[in-house]
Amino acid sequence: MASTAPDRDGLELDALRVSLGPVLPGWPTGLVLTGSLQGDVLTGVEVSWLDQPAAGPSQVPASVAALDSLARFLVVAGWPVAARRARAARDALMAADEATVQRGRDAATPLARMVRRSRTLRWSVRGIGATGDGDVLDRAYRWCDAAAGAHTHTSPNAVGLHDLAALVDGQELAAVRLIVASFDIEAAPAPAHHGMSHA
Amino acid sequence: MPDMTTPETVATSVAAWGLLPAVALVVAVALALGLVFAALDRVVVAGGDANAMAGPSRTVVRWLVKQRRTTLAPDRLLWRVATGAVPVLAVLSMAVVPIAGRTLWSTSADLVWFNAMEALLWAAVWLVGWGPNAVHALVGGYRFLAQGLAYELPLMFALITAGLAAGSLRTTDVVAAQADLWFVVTMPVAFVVFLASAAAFAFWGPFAAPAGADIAGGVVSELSGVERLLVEAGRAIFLGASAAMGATLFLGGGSGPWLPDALWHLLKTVLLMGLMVVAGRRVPVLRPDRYVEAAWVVLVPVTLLQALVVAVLVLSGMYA
Amino acid sequence: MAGDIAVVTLGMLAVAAGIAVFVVDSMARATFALLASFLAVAGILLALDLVYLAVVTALMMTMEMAVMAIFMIMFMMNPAGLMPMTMVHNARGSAVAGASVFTVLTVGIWTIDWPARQGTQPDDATRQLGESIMGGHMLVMLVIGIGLFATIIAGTVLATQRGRYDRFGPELDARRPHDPVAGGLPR
Amino acid sequence: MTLQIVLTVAAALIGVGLFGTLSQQSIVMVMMGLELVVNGVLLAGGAAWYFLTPSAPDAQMLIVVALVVMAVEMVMGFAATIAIYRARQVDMVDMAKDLRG
Repeated sequence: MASTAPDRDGLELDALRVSLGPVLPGWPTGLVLTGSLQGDVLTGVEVSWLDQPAAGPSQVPASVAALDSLARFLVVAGWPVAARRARAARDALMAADEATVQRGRDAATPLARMVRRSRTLRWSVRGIGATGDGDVLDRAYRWCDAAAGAHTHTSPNAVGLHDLAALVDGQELAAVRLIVASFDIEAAPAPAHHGMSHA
Repeated sequence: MPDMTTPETVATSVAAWGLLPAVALVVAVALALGLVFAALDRVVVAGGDANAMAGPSRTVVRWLVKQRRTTLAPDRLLWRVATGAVPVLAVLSMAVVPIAGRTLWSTSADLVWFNAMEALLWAAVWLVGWGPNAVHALVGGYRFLAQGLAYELPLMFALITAGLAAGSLRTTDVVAAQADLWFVVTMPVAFVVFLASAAAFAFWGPFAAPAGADIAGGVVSELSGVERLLVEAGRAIFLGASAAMGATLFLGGGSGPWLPDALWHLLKTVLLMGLMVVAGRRVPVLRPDRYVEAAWVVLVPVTLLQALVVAVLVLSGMYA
Repeated sequence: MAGDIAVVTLGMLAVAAGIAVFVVDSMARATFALLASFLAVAGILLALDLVYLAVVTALMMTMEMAVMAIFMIMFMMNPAGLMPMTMVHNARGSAVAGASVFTVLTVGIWTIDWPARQGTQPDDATRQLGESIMGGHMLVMLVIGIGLFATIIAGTVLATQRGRYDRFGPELDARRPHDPVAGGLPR
Repeated sequence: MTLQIVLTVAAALIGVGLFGTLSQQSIVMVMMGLELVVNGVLLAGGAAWYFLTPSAPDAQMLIVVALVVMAVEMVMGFAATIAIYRARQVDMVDMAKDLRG
């Protein structure tokens, strides 16, 4: 064996350095996650922005942002039909004329209900990436509520890069992908203020 | 039990029309079924937009003209062999499906042949993931192995159940045994498991995890150009072939009033494809670590029970 | 005549692929060379009218080799063959042993006065096998079944590390098993 | 096509398999050698059925048994490999020499 590392099942296997991103389906562009992959478990994870997005409050309405995030999550969760509906509703909400916007609102509500009611989705992703306020499914449901027009603050699932890296460490590759997609990742704070490095 | 048809009386399509026309017919039907499946699939994913029907044909052209890209230090030999093998195996699995009442070649082990092609497809898809020497493709390959392992046994039991009731492993005998009653009536579990396993072997729909978006396309992520086309065509052809096989084994093949047999078979096949697409696209992908347990702990015993029920029915003279 | 040529070609392919297993660097290639050897043998069985056994050989060996590939890559130093190396001991002695066994067998094969063919070929070799498994040779099948069952249990016991005490606690009283990754069943 | 030709192929497979079994260091490769030997037995069984006793099913049963032997050998071989590897990170025959009785 070239270089092995201990594993949770006691079977030491080759460890492989990988980096996920900066362009992956369902993840924000510019996000890079590096770690060592052993079997399918990622350890020593570091998350960083390759291309730092503009910080500060975004200009889009909360429901549009939620639909955006929900669509990304659904892509990673492997539900292309629902993801397409979410994107269609989002595009309609961003339109200029009121009729189209109303159509977008009408489309967002049943979509949110469909996602919330899907037993298969619940069975598939329940229990992954649990934090103090729920797992990936709870976060997806929060976006569903925001998309359907419930009053929430701008990004219900905000997380910092550091917390995110700690959360996904030791998870399987598929779980890592889902967990990252279930957050609205905040832009990295400017290095001058904190002096910490993710490099 | 019905009389076993001896090999002499079964006219294979090779015997009836000659080798080349028979092979050409099977390949043409396989390609057509694959294209129909891909078109139906595209329409459902596009939310019922009939314009999407032409999507697959456009994609074929795009992949044909697209430049191939490659990866660092791939295992070129195995990769090439595997990408070529996927569509060939899918077409070969059509060899035992009756077209207009005749199979390309009729053996005393047709059902096992169909299953063996699936097993070979399994190895080929793993190689497609292994070949490019890339993380996402390899993870997809491993997922496919685990998935295939979990679904191989239920699929075998489903196929054997049909053979058990017919008293023969020959597909034409299975069709003949359904003259009075379609097998789907007495073996619904085997029918559903067969279709689900077919989707799992083509890693499509709810079983698409080996090519999932969460691993950036998995086994197909590093394929481009003609190679991408070969693998995707193989998947679609295999799904089409499975629908045709499902209609043969459980829906009485070409039997039906008024219309000619071939047309009935085609109708049932297309109907089955539509059913698969609509049902399969309604749900998100099932995560492998969840459903593999369900496959081993629930599906294997359930399909065994189904076989037991059919065996008891055979003994009681139900299919005589 | 065409059958003869096919059998000889397949035979040479089977042996060549068998040799390739121990020649190639890459573990994946070694595994699939072995699969090619099995498929060639299945092809010869097909030519011998043993359709069912030929197809079952292809089916079983493909699955075995797919699983074998995982183990090869898991346990071998050089899975992709990127760094050529040899991992043999006593190659000369082994080659002599292999060659002498082949020579002895071949000399025997070509000098023995083989008996004439007994009886005629049945219409359907599959049916012959099936009836003997469920009839005269049922005892063999029963023993095989028990042997396979014992193998499943022994293999699982040897290969797993975590037992029920790891999963359900020292008193075996946990309601849900404690697994690193939860399975899909609510239990 | 004669019995002798097919049997010679089988003998060659057995010879190559024996070479592999004796020469390889890795446990998994040793198993592949064993599989090749059984592969030769399979072929010999098929030849015996076709050329000698087609009216009796015994040679076919031999092939079935050979297939089962292969499956059992695989399972037990892999299980033992995993167990040894877990215990002491060993996957080579030479490193497990102290297991000899």
